[in-house]
Amino acid sequence: MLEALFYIFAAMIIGSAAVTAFTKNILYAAFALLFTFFGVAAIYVLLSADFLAISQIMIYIGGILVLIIFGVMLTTNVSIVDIKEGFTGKTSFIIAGIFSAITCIFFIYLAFKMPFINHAPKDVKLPNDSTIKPLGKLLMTNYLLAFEVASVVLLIAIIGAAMIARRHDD
Amino acid sequence: MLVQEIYDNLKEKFPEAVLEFIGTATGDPSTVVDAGQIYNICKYLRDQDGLEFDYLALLSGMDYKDKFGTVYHLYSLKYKHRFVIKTYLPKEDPSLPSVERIWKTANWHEREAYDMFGIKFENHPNMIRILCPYDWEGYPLRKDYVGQETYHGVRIPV
Amino acid sequence: MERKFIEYDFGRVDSERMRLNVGPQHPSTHGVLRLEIELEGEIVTDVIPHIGYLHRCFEKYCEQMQYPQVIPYIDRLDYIASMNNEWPFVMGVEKMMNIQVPERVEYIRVIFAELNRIANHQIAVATFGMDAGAFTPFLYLFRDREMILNLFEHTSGARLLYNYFWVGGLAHDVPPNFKDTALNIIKTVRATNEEVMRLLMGNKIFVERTVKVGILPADVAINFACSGPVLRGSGVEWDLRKAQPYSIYDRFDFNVCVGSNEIGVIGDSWNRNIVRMNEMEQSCRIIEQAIAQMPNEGDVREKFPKKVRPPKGEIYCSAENPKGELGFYLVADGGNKPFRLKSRPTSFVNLAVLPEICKGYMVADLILILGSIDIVLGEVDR
Amino acid sequence: MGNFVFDLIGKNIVAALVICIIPLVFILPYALIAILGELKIGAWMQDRVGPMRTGWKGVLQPVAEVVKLLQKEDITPTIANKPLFNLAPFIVFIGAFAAFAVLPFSEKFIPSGINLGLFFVFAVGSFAVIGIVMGGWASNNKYSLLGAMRSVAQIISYELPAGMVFLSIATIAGTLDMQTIILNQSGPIWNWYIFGGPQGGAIKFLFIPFFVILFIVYLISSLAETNRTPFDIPEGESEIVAGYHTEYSGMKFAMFFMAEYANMYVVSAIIVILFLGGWSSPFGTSFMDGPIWGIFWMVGKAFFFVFVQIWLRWTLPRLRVDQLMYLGWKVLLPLSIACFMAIAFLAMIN
Repeated sequence: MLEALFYIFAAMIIGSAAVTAFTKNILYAAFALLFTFFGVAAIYVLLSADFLAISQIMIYIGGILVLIIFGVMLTTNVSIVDIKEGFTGKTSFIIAGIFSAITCIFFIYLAFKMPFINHAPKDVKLPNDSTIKPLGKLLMTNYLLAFEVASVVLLIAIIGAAMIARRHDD
Repeated sequence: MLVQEIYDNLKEKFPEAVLEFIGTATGDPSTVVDAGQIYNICKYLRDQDGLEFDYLALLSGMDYKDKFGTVYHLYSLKYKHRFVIKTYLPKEDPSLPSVERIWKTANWHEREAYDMFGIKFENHPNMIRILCPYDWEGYPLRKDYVGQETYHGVRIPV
Repeated sequence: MERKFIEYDFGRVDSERMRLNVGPQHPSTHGVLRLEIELEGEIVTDVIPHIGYLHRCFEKYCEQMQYPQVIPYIDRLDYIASMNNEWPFVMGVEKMMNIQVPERVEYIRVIFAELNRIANHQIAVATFGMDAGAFTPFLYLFRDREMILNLFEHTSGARLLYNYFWVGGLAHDVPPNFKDTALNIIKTVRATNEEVMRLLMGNKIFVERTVKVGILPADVAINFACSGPVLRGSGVEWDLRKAQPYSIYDRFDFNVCVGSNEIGVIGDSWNRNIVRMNEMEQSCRIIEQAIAQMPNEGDVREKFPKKVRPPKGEIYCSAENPKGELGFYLVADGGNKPFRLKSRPTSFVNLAVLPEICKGYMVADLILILGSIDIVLGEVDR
Repeated sequence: MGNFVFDLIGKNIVAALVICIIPLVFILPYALIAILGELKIGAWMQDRVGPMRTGWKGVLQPVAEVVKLLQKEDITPTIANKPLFNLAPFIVFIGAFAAFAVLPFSEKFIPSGINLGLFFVFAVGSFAVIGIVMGGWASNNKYSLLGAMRSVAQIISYELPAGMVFLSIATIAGTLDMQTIILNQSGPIWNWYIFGGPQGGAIKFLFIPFFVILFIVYLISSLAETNRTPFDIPEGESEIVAGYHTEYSGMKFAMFFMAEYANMYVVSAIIVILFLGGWSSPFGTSFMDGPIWGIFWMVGKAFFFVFVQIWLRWTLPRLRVDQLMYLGWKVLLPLSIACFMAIAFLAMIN
């Protein structure tokens, strides 16, 4: 049953990601991202990474996606811009194709070479307990510096955004 | 101040423009002035010490059958006196200066007079119809008005 | 028929601004008013009122009607305060024809006009509260208005368009229990007003919403010839009942309510409404005095002229309506129909000030400012 | 602890489906009762009788309204963006319904006893945001767009003080699991967090003011998050007609409506769980306690807060957008942060 769920969610992720990539309407792309993010969260749930799953929903759907949609909606008439504009000739098409093919091959190669795929134990027992405690401990001990630096970066971003958004006329 | 005193004051200041004093047995006396001078006269009435007509109660367009006209009913909130000015306008192409810059309230009243009588007010910032649709034909309150038969294909019941 | 292209320039259109049509079908334009507003975010940068959706050729009709037949049309101007509407017209005709109406009629007219003033202010405050989202005071005030309408119904037979003030008198005498009913109404009105003062006018959220919103300075108000609570809210002590006492208003002791700096700023939306609330109390006082002084006996119809045919002449007769100065400029040519009857519509004049005072406020404030001006589209469009 | 469905029919797919359906079965009658409450409480407060024609004293009025909505023509404006327009009500409802997954009804029933209950409720709130923007934008109506923008700004702003309240409770309870939070408060009434929580001694009295402040902060933010008066700015009918659901009719409007009522229950239930002991009896463990009484207490307490929301709706005027933002960012957020720090400090020295 879990496998069936996995394939459903995987199909949802790929399908909505394809819509995001190929649709001509920017707002459709943004809303398709909703399903991509949601599917990823579902995969996390299947992996018993509950904290990660909920964080995914909160940060990506509640934060980033809302931001994207707002950006798209509030920018004048972006939703009716034809994305195909600026797509010039066959040369760029061929170059883009070559690059994407190379990247694709590289990632597939990487995936099969990665140790966590090849050397992962076959019958891994998923933890039944919450992941929140070990995560919290690790963030507060081993990865404290990274955690704190991330918060500083976010603070800088907030201050910068506030500065930009401020009215300059006073 | 009595109406007669205001009239005398005005007549002294604008000997040519002030034409006639109509006193009636019943109702309000009024003063007929030259339409072309209406802006100056109104400005004088508003700004002159002792008169200070700061309140334009009503501006009406009129159709006297043989001529058009406008009537201005003025108050002074300070002295609590009232005054009525009239102008007469020709049948063809009636127009006179707007008093919108003196009393802002005249804006809509003048638009209404234009809408109903076709009296044009010069220097008015927005001389368009106000009550009738913007593409209505004719001026409904004229005594010789004949209504449109259809409006945008819809028959108008009489 | 080919549709004509209508050209009118409403100024520069900035692409970053949004144009929004408020009305003609909108819950809080109080009728079929269309406001074309220009928004920058939620800030109103421009307002263009489009009126005339309810235009029904009142003045043209009047030229076709005999004088007594005009009164029902006048009822339909400000249909919330029909009693008050009829008054300046019949007063004008009476002045032209030199009719002195009996004392008793004058007192009844004063009482009904003041009752209708209360009813009108109740609607004004109630709908204003509803614009701000407070629904309950609306029903409290309407419940009381019901009593006033019942009295009107008993007297004139109609609940909204009374056709009660006739040239030279009144259509009917008052019902026998009239005095008690009126005093009872005053009692209820006072009790409810006290409650509304606490529930609505003194509510912290409501005060925050309305104070310093839509400030109308006194000089602008005079320049726009605003009248009634709109003018008095700006601190100008101008009430036709005191300034040019008509009928028998010089016999009563009452105050002219003006806006103050106490809670709001002079001329803001809150002050316009507190003036209305206070005026209700003053009306109650007038009614009490009028009922005490009113003669009990007397025919209200004895002065009816056989033919209403004012002599040639013209008159501008105005009265202090709940919404402001309603006047009729009546030109008579000696016939039995008016040669010209031009009304000074209170709401029409007061509405013209709206674009002046709502720039720079938010959409929500615009609705409140419109509500505080208290217009009736029947009168704006005529 | 546990789930009675699993106890009854074992841990299989049928049980999982049954568990999913139970909240849905709860929402429908609850919505009817809440609508009736809205009508009748409004009528009672306004000195009128309210609906009286359908059923005894009009109790069937909500049923009639639902039937009306079902029969109504489903209008999609021609210039609307059809796929998104049709999708939006479902997403909004999913957001409201998903929160029920972690709301306990009794000590024997919680749809999903995950350890991150509070965090989950916080996260799925964002679904509603997306749905509202989607509906508002897809309607192709300026009023809808204005309403959607207001709504999103409002919900996101008020999630912050609400989040601080969640954090404070999580700090003191040491968990994000709803059932554990409730279990912490079981026992006599003074074990509830609004009365200082289960800890004894003098320090309890130091906790009380902060918890009361947090309680009020969450009560206010919950009103804002569910778009209820005095924060019904997104659908303020006197300003922007009906906000983001101006163009919706029929069943799709009913979905928005139901989502709003479901949200009302969710926030009320969270207030009850965080501060008022959830399903635990106010008389301690000895009297009127147990799984069945638990349902009564949980739903009863939550209904009280639904009543409070209705009560406020018929009493207060509406705030303006900037005042709302001021209240959220400059009053509630600092207040909740201060309370959070104080509680963390007190918890540390305790």
